[in-house]
Amino acid sequence: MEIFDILASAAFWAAAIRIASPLIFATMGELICERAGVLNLGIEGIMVAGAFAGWIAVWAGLPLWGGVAVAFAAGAAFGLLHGVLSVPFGLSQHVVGIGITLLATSLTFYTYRVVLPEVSSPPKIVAFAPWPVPGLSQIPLLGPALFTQTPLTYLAFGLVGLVSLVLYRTPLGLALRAAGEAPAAVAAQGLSVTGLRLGAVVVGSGLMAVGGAFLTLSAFDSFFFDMVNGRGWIAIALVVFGAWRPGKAMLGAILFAAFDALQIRLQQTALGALVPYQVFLMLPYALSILALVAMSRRAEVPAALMVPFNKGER
Amino acid sequence: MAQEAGAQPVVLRLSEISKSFGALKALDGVSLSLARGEVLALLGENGAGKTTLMNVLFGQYTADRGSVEVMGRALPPGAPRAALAAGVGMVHQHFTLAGNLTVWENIVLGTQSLWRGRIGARAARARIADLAARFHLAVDPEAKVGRLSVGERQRVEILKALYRDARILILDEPTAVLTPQESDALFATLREAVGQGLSVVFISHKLHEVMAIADRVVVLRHGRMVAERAAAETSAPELAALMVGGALPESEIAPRPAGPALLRLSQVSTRPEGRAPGLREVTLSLHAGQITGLAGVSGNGQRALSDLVSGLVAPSLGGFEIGGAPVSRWSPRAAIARGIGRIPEDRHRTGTIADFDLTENAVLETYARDFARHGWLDWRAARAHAEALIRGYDVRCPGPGTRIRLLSGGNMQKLILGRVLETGPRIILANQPVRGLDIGAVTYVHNRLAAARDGGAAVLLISEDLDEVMKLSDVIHVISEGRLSPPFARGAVSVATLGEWMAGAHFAPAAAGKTGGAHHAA
Amino acid sequence: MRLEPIAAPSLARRILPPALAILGAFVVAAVLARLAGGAPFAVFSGIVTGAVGSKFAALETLNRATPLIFTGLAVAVAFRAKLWNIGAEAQLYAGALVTAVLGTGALPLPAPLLLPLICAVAMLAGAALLFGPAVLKTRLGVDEVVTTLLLNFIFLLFVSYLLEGPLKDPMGMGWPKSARLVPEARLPRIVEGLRLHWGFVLALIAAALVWVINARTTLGFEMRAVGANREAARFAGIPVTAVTLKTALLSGGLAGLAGFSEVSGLKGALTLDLSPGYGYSGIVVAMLALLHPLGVVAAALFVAAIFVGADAMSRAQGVPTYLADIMLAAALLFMVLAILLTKFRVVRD
Amino acid sequence: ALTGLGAGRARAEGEVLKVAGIYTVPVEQQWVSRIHVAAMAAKERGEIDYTYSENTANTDYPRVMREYAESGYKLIVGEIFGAEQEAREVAAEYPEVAFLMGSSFAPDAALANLSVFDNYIQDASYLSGIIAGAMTKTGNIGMVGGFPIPEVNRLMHAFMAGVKETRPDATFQVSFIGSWFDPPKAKETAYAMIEAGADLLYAERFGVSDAAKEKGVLAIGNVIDTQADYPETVVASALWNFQPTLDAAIAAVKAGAFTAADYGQYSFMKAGGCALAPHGTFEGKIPQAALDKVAAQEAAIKSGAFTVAIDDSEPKSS
Ligand SMILES: Nc1ncnc2c1ncn2[C@@H]1O[C@H](COP(=O)(O)OP(=O)(O)OP(=O)(O)O)[C@@H](O)[C@H]1O
Ligand SMILES: Nc1ncnc2c1ncn2[C@@H]1O[C@H](COP(=O)(O)OP(=O)(O)OP(=O)(O)O)[C@@H](O)[C@H]1O
Ligand SMILES: [Mg+2]
Ligand SMILES: [Mg+2]
Repeated sequence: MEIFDILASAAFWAAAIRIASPLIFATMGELICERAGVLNLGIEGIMVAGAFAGWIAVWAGLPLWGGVAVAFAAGAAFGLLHGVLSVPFGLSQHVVGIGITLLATSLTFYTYRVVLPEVSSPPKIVAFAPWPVPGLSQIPLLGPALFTQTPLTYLAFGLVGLVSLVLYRTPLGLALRAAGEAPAAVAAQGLSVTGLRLGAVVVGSGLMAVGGAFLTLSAFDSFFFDMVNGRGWIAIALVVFGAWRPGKAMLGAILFAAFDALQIRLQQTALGALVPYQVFLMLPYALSILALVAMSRRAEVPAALMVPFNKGER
Repeated sequence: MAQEAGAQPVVLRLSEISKSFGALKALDGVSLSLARGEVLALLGENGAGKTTLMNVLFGQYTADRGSVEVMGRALPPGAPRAALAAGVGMVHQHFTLAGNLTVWENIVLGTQSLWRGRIGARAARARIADLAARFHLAVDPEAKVGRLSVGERQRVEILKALYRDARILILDEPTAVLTPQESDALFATLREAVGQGLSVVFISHKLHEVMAIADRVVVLRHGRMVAERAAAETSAPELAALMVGGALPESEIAPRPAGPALLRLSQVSTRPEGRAPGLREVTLSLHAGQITGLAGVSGNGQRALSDLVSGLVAPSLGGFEIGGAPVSRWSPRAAIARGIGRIPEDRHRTGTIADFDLTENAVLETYARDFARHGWLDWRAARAHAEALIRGYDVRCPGPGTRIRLLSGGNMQKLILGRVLETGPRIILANQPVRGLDIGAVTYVHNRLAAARDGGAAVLLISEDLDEVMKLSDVIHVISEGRLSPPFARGAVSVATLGEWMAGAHFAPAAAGKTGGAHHAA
Repeated sequence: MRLEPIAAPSLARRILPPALAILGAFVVAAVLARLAGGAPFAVFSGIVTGAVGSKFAALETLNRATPLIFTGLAVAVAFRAKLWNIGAEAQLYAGALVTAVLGTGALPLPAPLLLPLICAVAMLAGAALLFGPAVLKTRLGVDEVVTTLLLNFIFLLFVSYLLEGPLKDPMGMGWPKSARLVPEARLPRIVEGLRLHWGFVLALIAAALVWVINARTTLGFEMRAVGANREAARFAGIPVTAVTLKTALLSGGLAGLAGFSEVSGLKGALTLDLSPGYGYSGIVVAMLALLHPLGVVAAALFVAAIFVGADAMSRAQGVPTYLADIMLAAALLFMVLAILLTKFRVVRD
Repeated sequence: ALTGLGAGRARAEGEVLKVAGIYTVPVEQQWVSRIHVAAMAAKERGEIDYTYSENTANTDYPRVMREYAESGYKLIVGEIFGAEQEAREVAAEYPEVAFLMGSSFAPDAALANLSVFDNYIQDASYLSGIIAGAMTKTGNIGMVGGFPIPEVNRLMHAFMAGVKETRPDATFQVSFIGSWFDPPKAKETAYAMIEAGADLLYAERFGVSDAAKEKGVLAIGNVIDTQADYPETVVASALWNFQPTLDAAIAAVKAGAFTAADYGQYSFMKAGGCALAPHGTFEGKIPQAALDKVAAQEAAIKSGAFTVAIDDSEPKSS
């Protein structure tokens, strides 16, 4: 298959959408945090924790959606820790984030090993199966690409709409956007910057964890160490790429995933035999940077991102 | 003590408020009350405690002692939400607006339950439009606040309070950033609102404004209330004396013959930046021994001219000469090297580095030239320099090792003034040099600028305070939409004429109607 | 709640919170070890013994601190100027790559010439890798958090390609790793038989130099000014762009040195797993040190001691060794909080 | 010295041997899991006392070796591909401790207490290829690997050689995902190969068999037996059995006879170190001709009449 054939195939786009799904959860989570003014570098670890928590819950007997809820709760718990340290205490968001990633990852691995000391391959669960949307899945090309996915993928895309709606159409969204831009303005209007930011980090972290759980409940059916494999960091890049807007960030995630799906397929073309496989693996990252450069000047960074707010101080 | 105004009911009562920051007693047993429909002016030097008192009232600070009562009911301490709910609106000295939101979004922010499903934008916008019309507060509700001029932001702040049906409005130095017209409009608005039953606490350093708008005046000094007067029974000189605890010398600017032109712009244009207009074919000469004043409504190109002279921006078209030699590579460093001393508009954002100490701030422009050899800094010399500035310019501070963030605006400004004047500049750019300063500091800065002019420097004074421009300048230009009027000699032009120019009335029709920088395409 | 600065913190104020933070991390480790069947009280002594209980243990701690000092300095320098360099990992590998290329016999020079040369080129390589993002930031406003972060992935794949291709050790039996360094390109060991090498001393010197640059030179002043208030710095005539680029060079160079030190001093060859995330840990070290270069040394030693000690303890206790990372994370989070509480008090209002 | 050795030997026989594993990846990783499983089995049998450290960075590897050596472990098992030089230095300092290490290098007579091994199961991979060649209809085979290291490459080459025996015109799609643990990515890669016509996948990584199962194509297992998990999918698997390697080392240590040796031979089919997994549900579904071929080649391998070539170079798509 050559590039054109690849791009024209529904299977390729189905793969892109699938690969994009966990990124979308994570990106929305990160976006909410950053819109409220908190850079959440705990994302990578929180995704690991979510992947594990969701899976182990299902393995222990909960239904799949119960696993999703447990993953969200686990992420929210780490988010709460992140939030308490970085919001009211105003500690460096870099340190707290990296500390949370380290903590969540190692705690997950530790727990895994304590719970499952003697396995040589982790137990499997019955993961979400693709659920063709009645009617829509019959549309040629679009049907198999978009509407023959697992429920979690539909949830991911629904989430983008929900996040946009909340951010741009509700008083809460207004307050969140203001909290990341001018916390003093929020406080002067009688709202609690601390509460807003804390809430954003908790909910955002929960969503990141669901992104992790996508890997164990939908993309695959068991948990492996290191399986998050940098997807959290990608989400951070996607938020910037999307200029802190949910829709654009989602497009970024799809674009990134499409490059990933493309490189997988290009490795099999005549080109694949000539070019080292590392070049293909680089492709999504390199193109992300290029895309970022191309659209650089237009992004509006939340002005108070990474700036702790302490009322009383000027 | 003057009596509370007439028979109107008391809407606000502060009793025995005390507040300390560490060892500093910012407020010491201050009590005051406010009647319905009354305008109370709060006066005091920088650091007297005015803002702190209002922050206590608004619940942003918690008082150590004392109570706040609104409409007879005690407010819980430390709860802006409760203050807002009780009908207190506050326009902060430093604006509290989110630049990424539109005007209407800023106004609506926090007025609804966060858990409501939708904002109800249509109703909100209608209400804002209604308020704006009723109180003559013209702003575009759809504009992003980040792009508004200071005057427009001020109006948004007031709208915010009105939108919440504030019964008590606190205005902390609202006119510090306004043009005379804007101030007048504000006063008209306030009178209108007061007529409808609003009560106002008005903080200002400008005594004539206080005399014009206030019913009653309270003077704070060092955190204590030192006087209370009915406006009708006092005078500006008396208030000034009360504020500083003594009489102030009036500054006198004697006329002087002009020297040679030190800086010359001919037909200079610059690119507009966002909403801020660029310069449009501006011709200007700054002469030695003269103060050239620039009058104009904010947002008409003052920023562009200031950026040009201070080296931040190079002309896109036109001729630019300093000391008779054309300017090529233009940068802040080049400007300093060419003998331009620059007092920036915003001392917090561009004038100083808040987390640096006074020594570091004192040498910010000259460290490389005067305090370093082969890249090594001589901190001893720098410190000595800072100490000299502190002494020579009456900067009140614990010492050169203090972080400048802890200084009041006036003292910060004096350090900047010293930093600029000590280099012996031939040309001085003074952009809003006394914005927000108290009378003592204002007089000090004005005297220093006048002395520099007498010493042969060419001073460009940019101010939105027309009184200041008229008082200090030898010649006056008006700037409007990036265009510059011809020079007017002091005394040869009336406020009314200047006002017409400010409104853009007399500019050549060829240029009129075009937006700033549109001709660059040619 | 609100934080209020304390003008003159008492001695107790300055010592108690950090001490409690360390104790807290120990308690976390003990509780978790207990849950996995370990003996909680042996945890305490086990960590101390593991970190500094013997000459070997102490030197291993110093050894592990070495790259952290370099990357910590790299991050501190950049963050000080508000250049958010998250790419120390890649810059480390750039330095390591250069060392592996030049140190494997390409240059027939004696050690006194070869070592400084490799060292310098390794710095340049690290610097070059951060220079790109810095240029993109200053010229086009491209967010450097993202570019440096993504470059970590890209550069590691590049190294992976080289190690499986042109740089693969012909004597390596197919394993992706570079040829061994010639003896002239090796930093000698400080104690024969143990792993600690002169890279550690180099790290201390680097810390001292950065400190001098920060405090005494115009460049240091400019870097701090640009970081503290870019707009004011620009207005004052400080060449902000040039300073940002210089900062990038210095920061990247320091991270490059970490790679040089690890390859030349410790491993003697380049592998794809040279760094277990030293670039990221550098951020932690730098922030623990409040971006102070001398603090970086202390913070790196702290981080290394906790890790080495807890790792050894978990082995002795027979509990999963992931406990070491948990304890490190707990110590880190507790410690940053403790440092805050030495300077601020929490006020309720 | 002789008496000293004798005394040590007597003690060693009386006690359980203290064995420690040091792995650079978690024990779920296929290669390591075989060592781990064998050690756990020996522990169950009461022969050894076993503990391990997983996910140890190569930077920390020498330190961990020392820590175990210092705390009385007599046999240390692990993999020093990424830390050869330093590991050998440590081994030299603890001559009384036996080190059995996965390594690409030959044993060194001067370092008597360090022996090497690797997963030389190309024999079984080759046989699994024979079956694969017979089972593929399209002749298009997909192979998803983690990294192209010798341990992976040699098995892929042997497999491909086996395929050619029954399907000379077969083509291969080869991909590396650059990670040991990213099953979702391995799965996506496998999907792509199926889209491109593969009807049989060589499952080097977790995730590949899952894709095969979902899409209804076949898979060949590698190193571990996953037939039970994918009964309709995994036709055959080349198993690595580490037991012979470990048993030999344990016996040698207990006998005080551990010396520098290459234990790689214990992974060969002759030594029982590798085998073709039972066909399970595919019993009877594999063409008899192929099974005959397998039997013949297996016999030839065991007799030494046939040797499967060891090719450690990176395989490419064809
Ligand atoms: N957040 C704070 N922390 C510490 N001290 C403060 C703080 N805010 C105000 N102060 C102190 O309280 C005193 C009163 O400050 P305040 O801002 O009320 O003065 P002000 O009268 O509003 O002055 P200005 O005319 O300059 O606005 C100052 O001298 C200052 O030292
Ligand atoms: N964090 C702080 N700690 C201590 N004092 C502070 C702090 N922030 C402000 N202050 C004090 O508050 C007082 C008022 O500060 P503010 O910034 O309002 O100055 P200002 O005189 O009003 O200047 P400007 O008119 O330029 O705003 C100053 O005297 C300053 O010392
Ligand atoms: Mg004030
Ligand atoms: Mg003020």
